[in-house]
Amino acid sequence: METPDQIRDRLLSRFPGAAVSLISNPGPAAQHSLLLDAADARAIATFLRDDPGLQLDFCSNVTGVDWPDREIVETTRTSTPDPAGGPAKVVEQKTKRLQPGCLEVVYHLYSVALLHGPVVLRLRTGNRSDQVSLPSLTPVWRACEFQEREVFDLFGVVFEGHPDLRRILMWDGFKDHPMRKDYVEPDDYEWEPTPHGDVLAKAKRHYPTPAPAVVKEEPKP
Amino acid sequence: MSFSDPSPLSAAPGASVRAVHDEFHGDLLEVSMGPHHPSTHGVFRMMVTLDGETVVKLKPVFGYLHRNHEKIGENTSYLGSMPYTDRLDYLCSMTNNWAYALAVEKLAGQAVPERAEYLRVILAELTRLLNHTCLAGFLLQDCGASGTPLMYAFREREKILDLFESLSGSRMMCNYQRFGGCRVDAPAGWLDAARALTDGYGSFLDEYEALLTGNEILMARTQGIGCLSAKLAVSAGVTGPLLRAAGVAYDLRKVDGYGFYPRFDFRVPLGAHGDTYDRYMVRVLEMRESIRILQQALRDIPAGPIMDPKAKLRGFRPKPGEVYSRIEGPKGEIGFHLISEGGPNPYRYRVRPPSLINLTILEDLCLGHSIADAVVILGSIDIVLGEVDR
Amino acid sequence: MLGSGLLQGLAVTAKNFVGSFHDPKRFVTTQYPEEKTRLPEAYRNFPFLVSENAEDPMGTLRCVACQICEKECPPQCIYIEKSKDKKPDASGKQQIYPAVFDIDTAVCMSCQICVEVCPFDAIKMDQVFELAATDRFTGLMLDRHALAKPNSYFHQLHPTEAAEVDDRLATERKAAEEKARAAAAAKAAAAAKPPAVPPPPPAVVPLPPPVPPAA
Amino acid sequence: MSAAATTSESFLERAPLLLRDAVTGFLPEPARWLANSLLSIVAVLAVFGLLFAFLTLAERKILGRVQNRPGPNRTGWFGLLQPFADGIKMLTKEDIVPRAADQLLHFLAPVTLLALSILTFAVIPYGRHLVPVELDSAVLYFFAAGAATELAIFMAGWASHNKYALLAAMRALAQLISYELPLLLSFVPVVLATGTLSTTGIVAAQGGWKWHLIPHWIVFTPWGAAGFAIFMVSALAESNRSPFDLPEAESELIAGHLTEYSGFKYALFFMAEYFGMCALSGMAVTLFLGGWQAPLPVLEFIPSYVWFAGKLLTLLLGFIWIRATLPRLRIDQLTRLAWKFLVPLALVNLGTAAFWSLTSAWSGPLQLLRWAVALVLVAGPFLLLGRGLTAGLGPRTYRYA
Repeated sequence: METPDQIRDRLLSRFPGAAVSLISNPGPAAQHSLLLDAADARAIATFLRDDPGLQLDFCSNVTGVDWPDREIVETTRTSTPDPAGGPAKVVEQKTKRLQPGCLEVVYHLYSVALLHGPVVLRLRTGNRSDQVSLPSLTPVWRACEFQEREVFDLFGVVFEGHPDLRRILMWDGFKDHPMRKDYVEPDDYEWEPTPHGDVLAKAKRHYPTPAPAVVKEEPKP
Repeated sequence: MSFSDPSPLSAAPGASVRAVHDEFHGDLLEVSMGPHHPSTHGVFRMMVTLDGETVVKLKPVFGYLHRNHEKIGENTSYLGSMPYTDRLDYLCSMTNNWAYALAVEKLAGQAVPERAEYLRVILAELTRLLNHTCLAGFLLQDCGASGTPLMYAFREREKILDLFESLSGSRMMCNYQRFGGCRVDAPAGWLDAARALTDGYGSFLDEYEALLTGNEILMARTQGIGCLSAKLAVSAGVTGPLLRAAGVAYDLRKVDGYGFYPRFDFRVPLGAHGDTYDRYMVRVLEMRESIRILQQALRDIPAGPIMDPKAKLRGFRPKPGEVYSRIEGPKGEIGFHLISEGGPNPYRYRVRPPSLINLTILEDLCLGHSIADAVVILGSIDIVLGEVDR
Repeated sequence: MLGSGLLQGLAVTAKNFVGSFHDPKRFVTTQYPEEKTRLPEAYRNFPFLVSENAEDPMGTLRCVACQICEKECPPQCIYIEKSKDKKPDASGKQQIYPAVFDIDTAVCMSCQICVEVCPFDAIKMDQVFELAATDRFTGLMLDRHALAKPNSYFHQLHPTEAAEVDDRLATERKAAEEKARAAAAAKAAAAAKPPAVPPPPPAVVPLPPPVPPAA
Repeated sequence: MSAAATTSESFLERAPLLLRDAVTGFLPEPARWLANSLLSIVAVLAVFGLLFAFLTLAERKILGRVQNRPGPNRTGWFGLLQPFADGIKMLTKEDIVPRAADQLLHFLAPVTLLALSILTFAVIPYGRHLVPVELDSAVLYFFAAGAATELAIFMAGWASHNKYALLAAMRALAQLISYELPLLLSFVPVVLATGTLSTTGIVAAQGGWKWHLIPHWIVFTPWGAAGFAIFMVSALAESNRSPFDLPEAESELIAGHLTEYSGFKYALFFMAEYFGMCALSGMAVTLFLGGWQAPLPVLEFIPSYVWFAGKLLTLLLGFIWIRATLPRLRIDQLTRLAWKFLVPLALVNLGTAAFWSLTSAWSGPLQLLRWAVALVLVAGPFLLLGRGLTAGLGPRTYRYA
């Protein structure tokens, strides 16, 4: 099978305007992935599926990853040589940078026809609040149908072009997206009074006084 | 003249609602089957629209058993997720364990000793026997047999569970595999017990097949029902016996060759029609191949350590990286997608649940068939709600 | 021919019907409350705390309240409070002990991870499965008094594992004692003081009957 | 019950009549008739009530043994008190009627069903002198009463106001009406051969032995055997037993028309199902298996009602055995089996029976020809129609990757 590098190069030559970049995976598995831009994602996916050299006809896994905003502290060291010939003076300068967060959808593709894989595709949303839509790849691979619904349900990525985008695991009236890193559990569950302090405190709030008849769902602040 | 007429409706998605709606065709009946229905295999629910008894629309609804397994996994250490994987597909905890252990081993670049690999193969194939036996029992129960095939299946399953219990301490929630090996070695006499079970399993299968395979009622109920085309199966990400029943030769034991599977001689049975009968028969034939693998593995298993000496139980922190790893579970491809940021917990912990993804094609299979067939088709897909809902 | 498969099936069920009267391979039922199957040695259910001495379980708990199991427990069913003071453990060393050690068996999922991570072999898996309580909030919460079981009980449940553990602990203790003795001797040599008396070995206790942990 | 017991018969044979006379003998003649009738009713209800109770137990025990487990064995010795425990449980359970249900019909359905199925017991000759009501057209009466039970099942399904129950009601109607036909057609040859519609007459016509060895039971003729098979398959369907238990198909329709029934009404349905099964088996014994006749002359010393009970129980065990083995058919396959297989077969069988009775005078080599023709007439259509029924079905071979 072609390496992700080669695939990227071929994609860039086939789709000249598209932004395809390679995201390397530092781990021992070395499953490097291709980051696609949302605009060309479906065309590229269709190409990957139909290309005779790749024939990635089987989309095994679709999942989301939440990357919240991160403050990255970068330390730059500047050493100024001491003119007197002593040890160089090292000045550490810390710069703080806010890396904007995003929601990422990862597709793991394999080829049943040619028995190779995986090719990992990634799509990223603009941010985590209002630009959360991505093109759905369900028209390309039926396998994405339930999994994209799940990503929509648990992460809040809106897939455009999905035939039936509804919540799948949580109930329809549910408001939040539980797999996001900043998700706060609503305090309306039946807590088992385990001996742990905070859980116990919560349990004591709920027991032995009976729970209110109508439990209001608390939206995420 | 045959028992099974071709379906009057096209099974294309979207063409699910009947076009004719006049005085000769009365109202459609919408039935909510489940979540407390005897044959939805747990708390599964199907919103079925019926024209008479013919299914014209079917929407699966699930999530009644949802506990956000993935979130729990992200808040627990790598090791702490292992017992939770038992509870995904609670019939096949050993293969779930293996899939997860394999993913973490790939993430951390760990090796596994030879004896542990053999034990894993043995346990995975025992799990496959267990799962397929149970499935055949459940399927016949869905067909309306009064529990007899199910009881025979459970009688045999019990023997495998006893093996699991004496090895891992628990019958179903085994929590046996560890990153870099297995938790404990097989106790004295365990391998002999496993051999005895393996040798006796073939005769059980013979009797089971005598009861069922030639049964005209079973054939009438399953042949030509719920045909799945190879193209749709691949596109919909259907894996496991369903995919092979549709005629696609895709078995991860052969394709990925994980574990020590390349060392064993076994065949992959393929169906030609992709109907419910093929799904049943492919599983039966797979069981016979599993017996062959087991015989080879139990013959060749070497002595030696079962745990990589470099493996760390406490303070296990894989280096940053990402992995997607999959194995051929009894229900299909069970995969784990892990992202490590170097911490004690995975940053992202994702399970690829074969049961859930195999359900994608449920509506396509059921359209145009009667409600009784829908139940049987669901049974032949083989879902476990612990895995579907996670 | 139509019906041959059905007749074959009927023959199989007839065979099983007859077989269930004489063939123990077919008729596998155990009449549970009267008969009990033998539990395999590996069987696990809920954890218990190992104490060296049945006479004084609280004084000879192996647990030193290191809280590793509390941290590693996946469903978080263990709750430990360290003691403020120290008590001599079985080998006479001054140790912190658990002032509170609770396990909520309603939450525990019998995964055995606490046993695996414990560096002191202080927590092991019990085999008592007939646990029932009328109140899940109190009856299933086991405190350290209910959890403490003597080492001899552990020997009864898991003889192989217990023998291994005892060997390991004995060598570890011996090494520790020798180290202490050497240190003490060195100290004595330095300060010309009499060496400290080595602590007595743990008393061998007779095997008590297993007690169900539920109060 | 007929009064003509001759003193030449054994004491046991006359015992039921003697018992009756001992109870009602002192009454004046008109009252005695009434008392005798009431006594018959009580006797039938008591016997079949107990039979129902122990049949449920036997069914569970046999199913258990077939499935390699002991079955109920906790209540009383070998679980013998289980049916009574179940009865008490059913009686003490809350009777839940859905708010949307048709209250009256919901209540009437089990009562009607039970009443109609009890009515069928009236004309079955249980022994030489034991037939509650002598009717000239007893067979017709039997099937009329039996057919009316369908109404009650539909009533239950409709009145429950439940989608599953409604589907079950429709299924029940389709199934029962389909199977009335082969059921009726299968006994017409019997009437043709015996020339009577009276059950006692039919049993009497099957008396005697050929060469003192082979009884003159109808089942021992080619058309009789075929008719018996058709009758039993239809009886399985008529009594909603597996593999034809579609109306209450547990895996599809939860409990079908019984979904919204609980407590004693549910028990009544069960009772009616078992009564129906007993009555149809009893009628099969009467029509095809020689009724209360002993199979061999030397066995005649055993009272006739014991023979009847033995044959009845054998058939009931067959019902249970089949239930333990077979999966369920689908509704379209079920009706297809009736209309395209059983009905043509029964019609051909009618012709075979006609041929048989026309050639009753044949002897010698002609007798062999008679058997050959009859066997061909029975087996030929069975094979042909059976092949059509299973067209496209069959074991498959599989390839390996």
